[in-house]
Amino acid sequence: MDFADSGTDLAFRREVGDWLDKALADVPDQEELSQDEREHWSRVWQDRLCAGGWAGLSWPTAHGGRGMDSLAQAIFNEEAAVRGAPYPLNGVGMMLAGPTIIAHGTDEQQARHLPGILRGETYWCQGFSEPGSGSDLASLRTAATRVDGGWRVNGAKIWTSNAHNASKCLLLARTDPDAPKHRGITYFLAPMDAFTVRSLEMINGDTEFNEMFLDDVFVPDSDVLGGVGNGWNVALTTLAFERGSMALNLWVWARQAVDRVVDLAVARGMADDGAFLDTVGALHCDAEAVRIGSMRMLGESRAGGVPGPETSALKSLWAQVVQNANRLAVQLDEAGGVLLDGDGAAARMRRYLRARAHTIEGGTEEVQKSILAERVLNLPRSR
Amino acid sequence: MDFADSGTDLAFRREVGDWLDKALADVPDQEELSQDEREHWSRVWQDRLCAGGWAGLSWPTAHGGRGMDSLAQAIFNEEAAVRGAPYPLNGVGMMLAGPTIIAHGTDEQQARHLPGILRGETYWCQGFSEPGSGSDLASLRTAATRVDGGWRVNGAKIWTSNAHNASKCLLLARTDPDAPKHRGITYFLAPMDAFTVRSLEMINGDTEFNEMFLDDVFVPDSDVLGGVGNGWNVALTTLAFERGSMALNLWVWARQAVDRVVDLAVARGMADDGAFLDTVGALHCDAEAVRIGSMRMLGESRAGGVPGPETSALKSLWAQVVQNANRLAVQLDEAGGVLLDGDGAAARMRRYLRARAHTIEGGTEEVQKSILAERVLNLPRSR
Amino acid sequence: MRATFTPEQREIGDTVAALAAGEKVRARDALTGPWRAPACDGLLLGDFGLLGVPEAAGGVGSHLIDLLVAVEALGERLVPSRFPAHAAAVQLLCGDDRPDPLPDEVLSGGRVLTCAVDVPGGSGWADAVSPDPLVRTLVPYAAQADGLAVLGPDGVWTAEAAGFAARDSVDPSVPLSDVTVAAPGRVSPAGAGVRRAALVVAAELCGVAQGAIDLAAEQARTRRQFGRVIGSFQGVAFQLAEAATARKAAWDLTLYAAWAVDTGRPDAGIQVHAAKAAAGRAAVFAAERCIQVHGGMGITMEADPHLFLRRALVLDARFGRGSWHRRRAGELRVGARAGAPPVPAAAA
Amino acid sequence: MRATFTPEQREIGDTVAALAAGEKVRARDALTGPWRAPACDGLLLGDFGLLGVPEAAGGVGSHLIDLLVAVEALGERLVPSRFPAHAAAVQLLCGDDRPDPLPDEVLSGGRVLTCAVDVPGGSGWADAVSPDPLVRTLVPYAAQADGLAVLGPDGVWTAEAAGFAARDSVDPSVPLSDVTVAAPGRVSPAGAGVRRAALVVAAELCGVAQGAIDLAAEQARTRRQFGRVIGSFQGVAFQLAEAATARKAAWDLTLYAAWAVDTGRPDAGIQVHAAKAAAGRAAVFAAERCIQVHGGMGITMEADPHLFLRRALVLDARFGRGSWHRRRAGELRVGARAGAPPVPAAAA
Repeated sequence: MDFADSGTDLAFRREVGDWLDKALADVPDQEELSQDEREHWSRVWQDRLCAGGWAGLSWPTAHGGRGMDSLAQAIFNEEAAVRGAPYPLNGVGMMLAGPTIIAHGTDEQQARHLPGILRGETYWCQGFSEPGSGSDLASLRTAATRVDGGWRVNGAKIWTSNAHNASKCLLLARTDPDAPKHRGITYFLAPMDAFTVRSLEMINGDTEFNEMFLDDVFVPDSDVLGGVGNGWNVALTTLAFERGSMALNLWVWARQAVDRVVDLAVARGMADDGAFLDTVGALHCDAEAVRIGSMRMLGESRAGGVPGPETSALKSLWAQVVQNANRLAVQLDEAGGVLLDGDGAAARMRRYLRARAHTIEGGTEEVQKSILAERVLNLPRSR
Repeated sequence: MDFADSGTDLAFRREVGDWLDKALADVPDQEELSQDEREHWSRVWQDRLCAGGWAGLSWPTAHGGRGMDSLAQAIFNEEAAVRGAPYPLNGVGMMLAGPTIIAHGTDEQQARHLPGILRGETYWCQGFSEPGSGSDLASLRTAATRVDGGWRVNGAKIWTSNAHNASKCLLLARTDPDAPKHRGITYFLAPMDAFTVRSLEMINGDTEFNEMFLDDVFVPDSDVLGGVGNGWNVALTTLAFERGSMALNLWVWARQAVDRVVDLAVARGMADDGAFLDTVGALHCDAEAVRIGSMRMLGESRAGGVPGPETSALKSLWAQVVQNANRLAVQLDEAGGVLLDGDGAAARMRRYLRARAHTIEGGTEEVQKSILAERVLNLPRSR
Repeated sequence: MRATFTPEQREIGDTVAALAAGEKVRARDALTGPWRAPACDGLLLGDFGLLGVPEAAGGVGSHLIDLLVAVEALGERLVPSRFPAHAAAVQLLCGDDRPDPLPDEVLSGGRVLTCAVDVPGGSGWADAVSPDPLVRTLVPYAAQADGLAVLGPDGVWTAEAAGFAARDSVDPSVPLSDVTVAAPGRVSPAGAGVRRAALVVAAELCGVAQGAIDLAAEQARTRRQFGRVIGSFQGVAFQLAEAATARKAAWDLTLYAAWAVDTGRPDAGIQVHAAKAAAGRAAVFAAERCIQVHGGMGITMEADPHLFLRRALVLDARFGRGSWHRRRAGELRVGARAGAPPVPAAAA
Repeated sequence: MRATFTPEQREIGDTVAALAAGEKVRARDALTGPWRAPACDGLLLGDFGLLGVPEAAGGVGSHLIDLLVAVEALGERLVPSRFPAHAAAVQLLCGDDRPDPLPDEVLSGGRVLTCAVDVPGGSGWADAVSPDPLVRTLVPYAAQADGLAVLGPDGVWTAEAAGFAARDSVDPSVPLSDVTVAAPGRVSPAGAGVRRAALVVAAELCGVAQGAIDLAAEQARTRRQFGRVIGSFQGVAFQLAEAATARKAAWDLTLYAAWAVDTGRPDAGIQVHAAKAAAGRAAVFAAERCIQVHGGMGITMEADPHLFLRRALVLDARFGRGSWHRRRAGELRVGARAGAPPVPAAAA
């Protein structure tokens, strides 16, 4: 077991680092910005990634990518995260839509959809979740009914990041209401012109998520991905790419959350307290476990496996360590963190409140534990 | 809301205290004794309680008791616990069998069974739990079949405290295998002559529990309590007395567990560490919450209510605080507490290991939480 | 010992709960506009002003618990009333050694007070010396009150704000300010006042915890996933059972501490620390669990769980932080054992 | 980066797991009689003695992880073998600056060593000065070993026991002694030896955690209550999921720390502390959960869960207590931030 970069990896990491240092030179500290300004920089950053040829880093060369492997992508993500780079505004396009279309799309679909992602012209969002189907994704009720030349879709989606910037949607809809719930679903590459998008304000004031309302939205047959009724299988591919894309950048957030609370305690003269040191010791363990576990997950999947259910342990650990570190930062803050005009207090509270979502988004804490119980411990289903 | 002793209560508390001080004068520190020696003192203590007229403290005078109320009993238990008195060897007789027979027994049964308890002649044990039915008490399978003049009982019981000293058993058995599980049960006041008793060694080396094997044991009709098929209702009475008897002495153990760990830390020069102080603060809160909650429970039941499902919160808090304090004592001990010949180390380890049972006995932690969820929070059944 | 609520206390609780339930001005309103007095504000200040006020301070023999029952009920519904801050200020002035009654206009609610206790840069009421001894922070409703009850190292006094700076509170329904007060003419010994006042905050926290639990339980009874209401999953149900246990512990500690303070028990000090610490922890925990049980909706501004978290955070921070109170309880417990007799043997 | 086990490592794990599974002498046996060497003891000492030994110390280029994989497998079955203590002793002598190879008789298992590291009254390997610098405590298998690898303030040395006193261990399958050693003739710098050895203990703890989880999961799959196997209740299942998460974290930390030590990474020190702390916590937690899931049977001597708890407690206490390692990790993390650049902005 070897955790070191190979010579090639190291050279690539340096190449990435050099590029990032230059590309990020004029990018301000995102933490200090408003939501609008962050979104502006996300767009700028997406354009720079596309221009720099990083958008299709791990896509096959046949599809215009650079044909590198998941480790290269992970190295890129890690180096970007370490430097506090903005989120690319079309992460869904690069990391989910592109790879899923490459895996399941027809030649025509690939030719039609992929170049726009690489060139930064088409932004995508992911229309999976619905108001009534949170953890129970397959219970989705958005309905697509057959019409001439395609489908007419009615329903609502929720928790859609970037829907207000996107023009295309990875859309799951029920095309056969009589089939078992995993069978009657179809996966669409839907144009969003007729979607109604409403932004959701989060408890920390950000509006990164949206609701989408579909009222007799027409989607042509040519935008069915992977066959009618096969949507659940295609969705599993997307979800696997989503898990994979977590590798080697989630841990950066965990480390930064721990470093921030340590810095705060040092600044406030509280870092030599026994209780604080014990807590930091525990946070260090969990944050490092996320980092190392991510490397092992990536290693396993490069060795031909797929990210296993242990991913759920990483997600769970990650959410906890970030939540705990961010809560502690608020507690250590002057005035218990509740005076938001204090130095850095608003950002600390924003991070604490944002982190409450970590045990909900991307599979709730309860779902992660169920997966561990059922698939790692071989216990019977408990839901 | 008033937590003070009334004048009468205070006078009684002093009377009890005076008696206890004298009666305990020659009783050694139970912690330092072997199991056999502790059992010896439990028997001596039971005899003294009977001779002193304390055995039927809260029984009606008509049945030979002193006719005092549950508060008096609680005051007695508390004062005894504070002084580290031995367990009385016939606690089941005084606290469970007597009150249950008074509530459900015929005149004949009362006349036959009660005096022996008050005189310290008949020791009782509680034959409810079975190897296959732990938390799911009503699923018991010990079977009583009708024979001439009574019942023939076959089955096994487990977790029976003091079975090796008892001659009578509060025995639940299934008399109607075809009835719904709560309906087919009958409650017997069974003579134990034909029981086979095997002691169970606990993980801390004590043998306070037993298994009992019943092989064609005959129980006469005259020992059916509360009617054939009515055993579940009678058992609920016993269980309510069991919960009630916890009031105002469980908390003493919690306080003592916290005091012990504080004393140890002071002796080891570790009591000024921030992490330790925070932990003691939290343990103090929980231990005091058990004490205050117990007083409120007693107050509610004296005001005509019955101990409600909140009892489960007290049991849960109590188990946690004792477990946490006893674990911390082992961790703070020299050599991490694993060298049992160190000063006081064996007793600390014995208490830590004994406390693991607190989240199992008397309703598991999981059952307590289920009760809270269903009966305090009105959530649907989850088991 | 009669550790039960009196009929009067039950009636107070029911009355205030009904007021709170009928109140139209909600904590949520302050998210989008300035704080407005709820309709029940005047009624509370006027009719409930004698709750918990000792006779020496001008009261009529009402116990501190009477007041806490009222405040708890307001906390359950997050009613954005000045009453708890005013009542805490009154309590702060009600220390054992108070020489004369409080002014009628205060007790009748005609003059609304608030508390100025927390010192900038400090964590508790005695752990830091303010660089400016006349500045206080985390003062609630400073702009909406007529005067301040101020705690200083030498005691308490009533003052008007010489100046104040509104701060940006995470819970806009409790506007917070930094306040500069005039130097006191006369300072009264604080006595038990600071303990009495801290318990008012603890009681509101217990209410917030209960409200968050109620909201979460309602969600757990109705939201369906995987074909079942989610409250039937122990993974969900047990979180709420833990929250309910923590809340019960905090409320019992608060009630007992109030009795201990009222009756001058020697353990009153540690019990107040325990109550404030436990109540803060219970409220924050319950609010976080309430968010979790609501799933995705829980992290949106339009659902209510975050309102409980905001209030919990502010109250936990005020009147000495929860973490400070917990540490103090630990210190006092350790101190009490120094030279204490060894724990007698118990059989377990 | 190839963060996967090598085929050789998988084979080592499988081989030792098979040995452990087939072993007839169990940890339980020592509850009722003296410690006996398991049948696999000699084989392990003889055939696996070069695992993890650096070339400079006489090894053949085996990585430390190779050894940890073997020790983890023994921990899963609680095999009462001297091998882990011997291997830790060998590692203790394998610091970076070792001038010459270890004696063949040690590497071949002909001379069985054990570790003498913990100082009476201390919590970690550098936090207390022994009143007698030549006394060590918590020495495993002292009576069953031929010599000791001793850690002192100036380095490590090999010694025979000048005297030892058998102590009463909570886990009789790991006999523990206080040992007095002769003053060293020559002391070698400990270098990374103490870190390498601590990871052997951490690896066994990870094995104990895994064994406890496996046993608990088996119980949860078979025991029925309320008409269902108890593993289908989330209240039971989620406890085990948490234990599995903690165990995975501990094992990942242990493997990474071994790599960091082997490759001389600057963060090796903090990672070893993190691994030992996390492994001890995971093992004790898993064993406690294993008891709980077994219900009443779990608290009886005749069921196996307590055996895991006993081993976990002893290993957590040895080679610096878990609590000391956690504190050290915290101190080092804080120290590393002193003067470090601020955390770069991340969007979350």
